[in-house]
Amino acid sequence: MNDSDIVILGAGIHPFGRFDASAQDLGAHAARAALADAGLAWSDIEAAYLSRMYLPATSGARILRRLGGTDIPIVDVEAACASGGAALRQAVLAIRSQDVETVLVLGVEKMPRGFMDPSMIYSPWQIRMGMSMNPAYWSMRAMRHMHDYGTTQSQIARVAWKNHRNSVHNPNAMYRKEFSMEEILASPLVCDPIRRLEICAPNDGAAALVVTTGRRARQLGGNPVTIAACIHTIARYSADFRCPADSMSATIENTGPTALTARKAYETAAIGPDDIDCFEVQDTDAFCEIEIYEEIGLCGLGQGGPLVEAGHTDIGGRYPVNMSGGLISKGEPVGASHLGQVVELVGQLRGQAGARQVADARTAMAHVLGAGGNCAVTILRH
Amino acid sequence: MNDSDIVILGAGIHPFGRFDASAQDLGAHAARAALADAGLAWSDIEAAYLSRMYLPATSGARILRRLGGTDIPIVDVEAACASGGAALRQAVLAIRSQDVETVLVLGVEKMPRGFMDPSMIYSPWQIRMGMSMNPAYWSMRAMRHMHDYGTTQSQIARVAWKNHRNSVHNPNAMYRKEFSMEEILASPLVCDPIRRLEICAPNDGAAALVVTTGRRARQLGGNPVTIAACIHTIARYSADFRCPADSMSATIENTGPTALTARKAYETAAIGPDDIDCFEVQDTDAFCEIEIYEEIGLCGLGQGGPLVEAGHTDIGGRYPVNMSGGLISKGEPVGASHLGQVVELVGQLRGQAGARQVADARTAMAHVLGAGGNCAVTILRH
Amino acid sequence: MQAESTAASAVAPINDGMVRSLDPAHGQIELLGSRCATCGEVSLGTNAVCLNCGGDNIESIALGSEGTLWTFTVVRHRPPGNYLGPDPFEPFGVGLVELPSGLRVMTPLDGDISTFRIGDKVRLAPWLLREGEDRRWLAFRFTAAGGSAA
Amino acid sequence: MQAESTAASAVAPINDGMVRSLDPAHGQIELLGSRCATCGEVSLGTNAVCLNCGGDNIESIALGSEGTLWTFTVVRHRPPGNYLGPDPFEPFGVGLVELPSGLRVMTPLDGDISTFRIGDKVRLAPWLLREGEDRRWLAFRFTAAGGSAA
Ligand SMILES: [Zn+2]
Ligand SMILES: [Zn+2]
Repeated sequence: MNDSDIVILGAGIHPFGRFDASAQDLGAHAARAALADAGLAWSDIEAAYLSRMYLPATSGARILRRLGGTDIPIVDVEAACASGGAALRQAVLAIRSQDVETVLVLGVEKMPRGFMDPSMIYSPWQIRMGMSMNPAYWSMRAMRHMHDYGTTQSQIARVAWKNHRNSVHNPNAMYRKEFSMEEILASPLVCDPIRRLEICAPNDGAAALVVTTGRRARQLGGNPVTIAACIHTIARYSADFRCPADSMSATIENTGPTALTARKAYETAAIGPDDIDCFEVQDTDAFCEIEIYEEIGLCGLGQGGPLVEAGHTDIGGRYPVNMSGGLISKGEPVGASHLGQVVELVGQLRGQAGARQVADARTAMAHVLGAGGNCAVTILRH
Repeated sequence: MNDSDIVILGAGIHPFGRFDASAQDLGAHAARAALADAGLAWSDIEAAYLSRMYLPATSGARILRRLGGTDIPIVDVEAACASGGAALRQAVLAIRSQDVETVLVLGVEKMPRGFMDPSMIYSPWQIRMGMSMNPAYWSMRAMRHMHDYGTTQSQIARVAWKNHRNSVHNPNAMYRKEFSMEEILASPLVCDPIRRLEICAPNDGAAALVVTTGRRARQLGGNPVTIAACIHTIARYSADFRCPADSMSATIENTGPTALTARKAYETAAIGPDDIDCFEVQDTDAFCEIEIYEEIGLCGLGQGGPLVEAGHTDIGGRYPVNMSGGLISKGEPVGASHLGQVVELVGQLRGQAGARQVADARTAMAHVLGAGGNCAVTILRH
Repeated sequence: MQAESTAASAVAPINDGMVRSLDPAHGQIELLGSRCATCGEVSLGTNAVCLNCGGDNIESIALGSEGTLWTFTVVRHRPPGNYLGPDPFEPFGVGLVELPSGLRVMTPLDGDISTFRIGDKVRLAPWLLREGEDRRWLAFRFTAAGGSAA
Repeated sequence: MQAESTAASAVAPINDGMVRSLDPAHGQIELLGSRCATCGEVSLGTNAVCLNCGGDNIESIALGSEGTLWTFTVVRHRPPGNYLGPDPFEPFGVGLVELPSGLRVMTPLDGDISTFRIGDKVRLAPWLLREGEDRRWLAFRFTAAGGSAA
């Protein structure tokens, strides 16, 4: 089913980074920014969803209390790294059902420093045996890809180089610092072959969207961006060996979650990868972005390394990816991550992205992928 | 908008109590029971929602993995004690939007023993000052009601007596033991005037519903129950002083969350309290049930005590309430609580409730209420 | 945060912007609140926005120290978590106290648990809490002022 | 649960129904798995249902002890949480080992971290882990068997 009558009328963000501010502060800031961008008041909102993974129960109501009294339904939604996609999708479904017309979707996270608490996703026996390092799972994918296709450490570092360089121009990003290829390749290994400067930074941040119908947006004016597709799936059996997998079939290899979700999103939007002008994708680690190129159809299997090496995914390239700096350089406050991607893309499609603007961007894709193979893909059109 | 074309085709439950079984065991049991009741296979399900408050991230996908591989969207949903209502509502909206036609809604919880971890909902200063006892907030409501309307400790105990007695006939309840009025009134005070045998028991359990369109149910046969309304709201400003409130306006008193949500549900279903044959409501404590009688319109303000005392809310009475035993005697595994109420009511409406059957029950209401004034009301019709 | 930044002997308010000492010995305190210039509603603590209307034209006020007991209960079991009251535990009162500034405040109650009545006049009092060796908090509670408004 | 119920000197399997000792000294172990009679898929551990098709006609099998390294990495930092490996931490290998029974298993790798190669033949080995004073766990890892299948 086509989502094309549903639009984003307002987008707001609190920068991603490390802050003393509370989750309430971050979330209220982003929510107010989105409402202001939409030209609407809090009292115009008929329902709200909070995307979060680490925040405690009923955080949505507690954060949005800052905007003033209300009696609308406020629901917390979680689907690992795809939480933002799941929350945005609930808003789309609620509007399409004609239950409500204008919805706030908010993503907020304040993450503990360092590696995530493994008991959130791993079993006790995996933790005892040392199998609770997320980067180990990412790295094993990289090692196999290097073995099968000759992907190089330099190509992987090229992804991190690009994303760190892009974030310099993004006031909402955490690092905003360019690193040389030499610096990246000299940064310490976390899990071979993935290095410190090549993995995503868990941090704090918030992003918010005001979602409504095209009809209402036309009444109100403003600068709406159409949601052409918003798809959420979990990985099929034996389609993915991301954490916390303890094993995988050697006889069945199903389509991976990114390829599957992107395919459904392309079908929904009735377009293909060549129709898309810019992308924000889940660079949990620099290798992962290479694999995603292949799975969303920017190149053939095994061709992701050469694609980035040739500069095709730079801002001036054929397929610009992670103009914001991506998770590697903008950071990954999990609950806010996908919505932050969408805020970046709304800016790109409106031509408001400043020094990181992709010329003539009309169509854009946001992609997230995480624990349990939770994957979400949103396609926007302007 | 009327939800009347959306039906519950299958209902399943894992008994509420204390079990060695894992959340996966409990949840898979309830989900399989709901599918069997609907006469459907796991592969017929197009989307799933998990209602949970205490379980960790991505529990929905991890529990439902037990039913076999899938790539459907599985989303965890949380809205405190109203989580089950929020999850059921997402299913209704998803179906009404025509994105999917058949959805599994699952509620599962495995709760820590004793009082809940206060940091989930209270601020550190409230905890340091001893303001982190949920029953204290419930009890303060009771004290004021006793002061204003002359409600008695005996009337409050009568609620607990009724609910414990009802659960004797419910194989899904925890206590299943009748207590005399004397035993209840002799049980230790937790917070005056509320006693040990008058408060809900946090425990373990799971409940599941297969929700689909009336159209599909007619094709399939079976014994569908119509969802006439499913409403979720949070409390308005100064409408409620439930935990973790630190203060309340003395000048504004807005309509409370139960009265507000019930009113919206009555409007949606186009009926009133006198059209409803039986009720399952949030007896977090025995007094709370008395207050709910008044707020959902079973009697006038201050008349809740006499209503229960006269036996009008017994199974044979004019307004049977908590035939299952309620939270007091069936227990409250938070994420499973509202869906467990709905499972009970589906059984009542189908005439399958055995010794606790309400005669000729055609219409039923389920109600939950918790932290932040999160409230959900579902009305069913058969 | 405030505790970290004070010397071991200093006393930090239990929550930023909620309670203030009026003398060096902490014998007298003031509860702080906020009033919304848009809708007039009063809230507990120093809030940047109004919880009623969301307005941000807020003035800080003192909430007053005399009130009446609107409702109460007695907590008979040790509250869960990091409760800093008497150890071993003693049952204590908790109440919702109505202040003339237009707010009802949740608060611990000092005094004999058998004597509380709705309508009692109560007065704000400092409550010093010790946490571990180094932390001392300035908290608040209300205590019987004599008389009843009921 | 199993650790609670054994004497202090006994060794409990790291996870119920996943690993079994083949001799009293725990010098040889077996990895346990399940095969679905409906779809034929094999899974790690004793599962009541098939993760592929959801079928419950399951037979228990031993997964075999010789395999090839399908991919691997080296963990360079101490894993978070209750890791029971060497203290102080030493970098160690983690791999996905393909067994002839049709399953690839995530596993720690014993041996020199500079020597692992995709395609290496590896063999199951017991790994005894101590937790505190009283608990001992029978875990597993794979170790170089010599030779390469690649
Ligand atoms: Zn105001
Ligand atoms: Zn099978």
